[in-house]
Amino acid sequence: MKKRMNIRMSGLGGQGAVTAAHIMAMAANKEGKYSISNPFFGAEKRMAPAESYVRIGPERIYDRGELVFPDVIMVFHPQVITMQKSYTAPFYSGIKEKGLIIINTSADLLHEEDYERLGKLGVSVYNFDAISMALEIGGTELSTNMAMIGAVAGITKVVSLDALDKALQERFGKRYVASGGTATLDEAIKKKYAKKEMLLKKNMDTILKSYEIAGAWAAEHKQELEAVAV
Amino acid sequence: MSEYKVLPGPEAYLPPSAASMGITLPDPGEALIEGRIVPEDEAIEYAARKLLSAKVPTIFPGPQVLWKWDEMAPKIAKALRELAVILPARLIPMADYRPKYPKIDPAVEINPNHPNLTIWHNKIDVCMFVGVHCHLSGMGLKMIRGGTDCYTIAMCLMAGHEDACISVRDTTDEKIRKLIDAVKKLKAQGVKSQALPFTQFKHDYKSVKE
Amino acid sequence: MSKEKIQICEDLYDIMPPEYQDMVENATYGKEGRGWKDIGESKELIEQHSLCAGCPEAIAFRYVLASLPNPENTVMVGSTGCTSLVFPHVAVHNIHSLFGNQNAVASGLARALKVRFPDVQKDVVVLAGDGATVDIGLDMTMQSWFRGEKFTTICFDNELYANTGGQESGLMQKGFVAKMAPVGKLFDKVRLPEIAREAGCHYVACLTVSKPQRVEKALRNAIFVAREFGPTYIQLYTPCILEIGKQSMEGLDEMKSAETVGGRFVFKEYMTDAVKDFLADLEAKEKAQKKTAKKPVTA
Amino acid sequence: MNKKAAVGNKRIIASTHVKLGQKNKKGQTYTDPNRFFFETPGTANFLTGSEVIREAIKRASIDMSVAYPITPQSEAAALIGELYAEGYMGDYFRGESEFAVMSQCAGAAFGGARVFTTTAGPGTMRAFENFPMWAGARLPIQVCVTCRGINSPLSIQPDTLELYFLLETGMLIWHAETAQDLFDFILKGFVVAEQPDVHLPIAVCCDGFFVTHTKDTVMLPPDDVCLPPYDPYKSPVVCMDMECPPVRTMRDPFVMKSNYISYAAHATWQQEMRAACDRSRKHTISLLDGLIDAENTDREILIVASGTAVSQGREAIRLLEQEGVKVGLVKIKSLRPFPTQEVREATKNAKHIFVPEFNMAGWLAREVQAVIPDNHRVVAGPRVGGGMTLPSEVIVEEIKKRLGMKVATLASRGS
Repeated sequence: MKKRMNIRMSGLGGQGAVTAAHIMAMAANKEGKYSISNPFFGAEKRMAPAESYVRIGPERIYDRGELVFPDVIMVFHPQVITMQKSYTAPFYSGIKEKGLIIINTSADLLHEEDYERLGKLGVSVYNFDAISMALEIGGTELSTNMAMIGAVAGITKVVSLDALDKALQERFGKRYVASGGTATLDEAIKKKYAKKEMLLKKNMDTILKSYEIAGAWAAEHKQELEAVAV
Repeated sequence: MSEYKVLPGPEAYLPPSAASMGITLPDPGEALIEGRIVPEDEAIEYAARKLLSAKVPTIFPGPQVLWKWDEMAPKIAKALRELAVILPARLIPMADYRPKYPKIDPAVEINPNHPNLTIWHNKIDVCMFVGVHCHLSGMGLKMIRGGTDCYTIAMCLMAGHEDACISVRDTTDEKIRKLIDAVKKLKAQGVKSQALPFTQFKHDYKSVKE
Repeated sequence: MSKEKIQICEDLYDIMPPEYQDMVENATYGKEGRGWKDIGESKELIEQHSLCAGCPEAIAFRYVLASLPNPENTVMVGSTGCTSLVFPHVAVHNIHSLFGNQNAVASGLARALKVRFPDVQKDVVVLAGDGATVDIGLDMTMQSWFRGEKFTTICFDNELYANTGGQESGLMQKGFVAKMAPVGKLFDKVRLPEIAREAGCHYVACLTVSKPQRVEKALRNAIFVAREFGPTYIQLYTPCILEIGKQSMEGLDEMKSAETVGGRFVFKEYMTDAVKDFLADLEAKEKAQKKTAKKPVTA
Repeated sequence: MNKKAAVGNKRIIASTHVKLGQKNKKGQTYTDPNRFFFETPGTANFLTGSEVIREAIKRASIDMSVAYPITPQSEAAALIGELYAEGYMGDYFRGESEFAVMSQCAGAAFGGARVFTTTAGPGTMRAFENFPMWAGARLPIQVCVTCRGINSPLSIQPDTLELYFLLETGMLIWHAETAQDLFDFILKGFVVAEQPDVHLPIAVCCDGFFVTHTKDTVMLPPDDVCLPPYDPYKSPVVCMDMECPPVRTMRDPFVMKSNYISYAAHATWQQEMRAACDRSRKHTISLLDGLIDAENTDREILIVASGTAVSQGREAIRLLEQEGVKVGLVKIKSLRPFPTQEVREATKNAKHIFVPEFNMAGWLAREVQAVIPDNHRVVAGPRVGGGMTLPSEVIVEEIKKRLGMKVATLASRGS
């Protein structure tokens, strides 16, 4: 990859945006790229705004903290837009020219005014129903973050499927240290799948499916997406 | 290296600590003379000369050598006794560090909490600290330089003291013996002790000398 | 530390001030069955103190130090107040750090000593005034009990802040007019012995220091129980004769009147059943030992 | 791990009362710090700052740790608890408040233990009375401070204001930029803080979330080596264990002006604490390769910073480089002792000195202004507070403005 990619993930507490950022960063790390991921959240709990950030690049990354000027924004939940559960308003403020927005939604949530402003910046928007995909393939809403990962990787190719697989193994395959709430959610998801292997497989399947569909979309929009392709 | 010189006081109402003036402690094998880093042997020889030139040379042994708590303490104690006899010098102990109540007799003991008495109303012109815990010794040395013109020597069991005019680090009984040898050598060269006659407790140096 | 370690190097023995020579020769470190009766016969572990003449705290201090079963392996923790003026003159290692944090310091200390000396019985004893124990430090006093920390807490209860000049404290009696209680204290004396019992202390005693034998017994019980079971608490009435307007010689009378029927300091003891059995065993053993000791030695 | 020291450099002296090469009960080998830091090969790991704290403590041969929950240090404190469960230390428990925790740490240190704890923001403030007490009592406790906002209204976000308060406690204060720094500083911090001529508490600080919750690449030595343990008898004060002289001693007796104790004792006591802090320079220089890192200080424009602000500065320098503006960097690693001479030397060529900070007070700018000549050269900023991020673009903007270059005003929120 030639340049740094800065990704902002805006979601709601409990959706796995923090985990998604960690997995993306781990995957990048596994294929020899530099990466940093960090979360940002308040004292609130589930369904409250929670953001995480991942920076991936060809050289050592120092920049940290909240990503104010991202290349890619991933919206994990429609409420980020509809209820303004976002650290910025509108949720896309700060996005760089020719950036990319990925939204988990079953309906188009943007207004004409939004499209106008994003259009001026040359920003592409990819709407897709990550929750349905998670339910269908992963068998649980908790895999929504996997669908989101698949989408961003499928469009930008910032990390490979192989690297994502390795990152998943590390994240769910062994005991993992996480803050209180995340640890509890991990346990919940492990209970859903009888076996750990099953969990890994379902997650990877979700990523694969999403990667495939998003990849096809990206092929159609190759020109516009130049700035966020690796 | 700092230009600051660690000379006998009284330097100021509250003199600066030598460390804050840029004096650094020596590495093993080295020592300090008045803030300059020198080879250890040079400092030991200089200390011997200073002690011999004093009218009231005094050794202040601290708890780490007064009390028989480890293997090294009695060895250093023995060497100190020999040094005191050969110089001759008074031995005034710093038995502990408590603010003593109601009074302290500075001819019998010293204590860093009683600085006006620490060196006996400035009667002591050269003193040597040995086996005093470094924090307390650092305090005592600073106060002496603040209030008197006493020349201070610190034979430190650990890393040394910038606030002493002469400081040797990692002191063992062998280093005290080196000091004894230096005294003997100077005496053999004709350097005479300038110590005023004194009687200390049950021990009169003249009688022990035989 | 063994008694053998409390020795002066021979070569410097004669230059040591006499009270240190006396301490090495005549203090009761390592003496089986040491107690208050040693006072007057042997070197005490406390030198001069800077308390008011006739202060009951001074005599309480002497009883406590004379009765420690294991002074050569005891570390004490104090707090800010009159007691901290005495501690520099005490011949066991002791710590003052801040006002009110004594039970927290003791918790860390007792655990560190356990880690460093797993095979040696090191006793940690907290000794602080009522302001430190009950007011500013109550949180840490009680939390150390909740945690079951294995050390003894002694409160010198003089029912006010003495060192700062006689202000109202939690252990002051209701109605007492004092600084910061200009119309008299408006609430009851805090019932710390009962709180201690409920908070997990295995042995609790509340008494005055009018009877040295009783102080000795309570202290030894508290320390032995702390070693085996967990936290113990002793509250000693040490009236501040100055602030309650008494003369130097009136301390003893004040204590005696406070411990008579209906008084605030009628002797009381709380202990768990397990502790009761343990102490009974201990007493039986001590009696048996004394009996053997009394038997004439036959050649 | 930090840069290797050149051969022939002065080396750090560590305690040797426990034989080097001997193994502890976890099978770790007590290793001379010079070997540990400069000769042991490291491997790359991808970890959060909290995990890095665990990795450091695993190799630190600590005796005890006391914990209390407060974001963002809670994960680290819990992970240390796991190390205890695995047998890496003698004791560990949860205290009842930060004030109590720091007192418990003091008690353990008075008793001769190597102690480590962590705190953050309001916890630091609640604990505060203990810090000057630690320093005055010469207790070489290490506290890892993961900075967060302290004022009302409550915030859990990174803000380095609490560091301003810590500066004059008498403790050594080091400020880590990255997870790697954090790992190195924690281990090296023990070695420096426990030197007999230093023997002071040390606060190893980092910015909460930016370091604690950020996954980053860290080089770690193998976990079968560890530091030599602490030797409480190489201490400038008496260890409170009844095993060393004098037997009659109190830590630490009141020193007040009265008929028998002099005020001078308290004044020289304070001087001695500060002298000890100054003495740490020598040891810190050989272990951290200087109290500062200086890059391109021949340039007219400099960024002087500590902690995460350094990272943001580095990114700003990259961005400016693309526009042809060359900027040098001074990273301050040790805030106490403050690298006075080093900063003077490093800034002597600079015409403009920018001090970006993650606090509203601008304490680092004041520190720099206080020690350099012609201090109008210092631009005290840009600054953010309350956990706001400080994008490198904002630093770029500040520098360009000062240079009279055209800038498009950046909006931080909304558009």
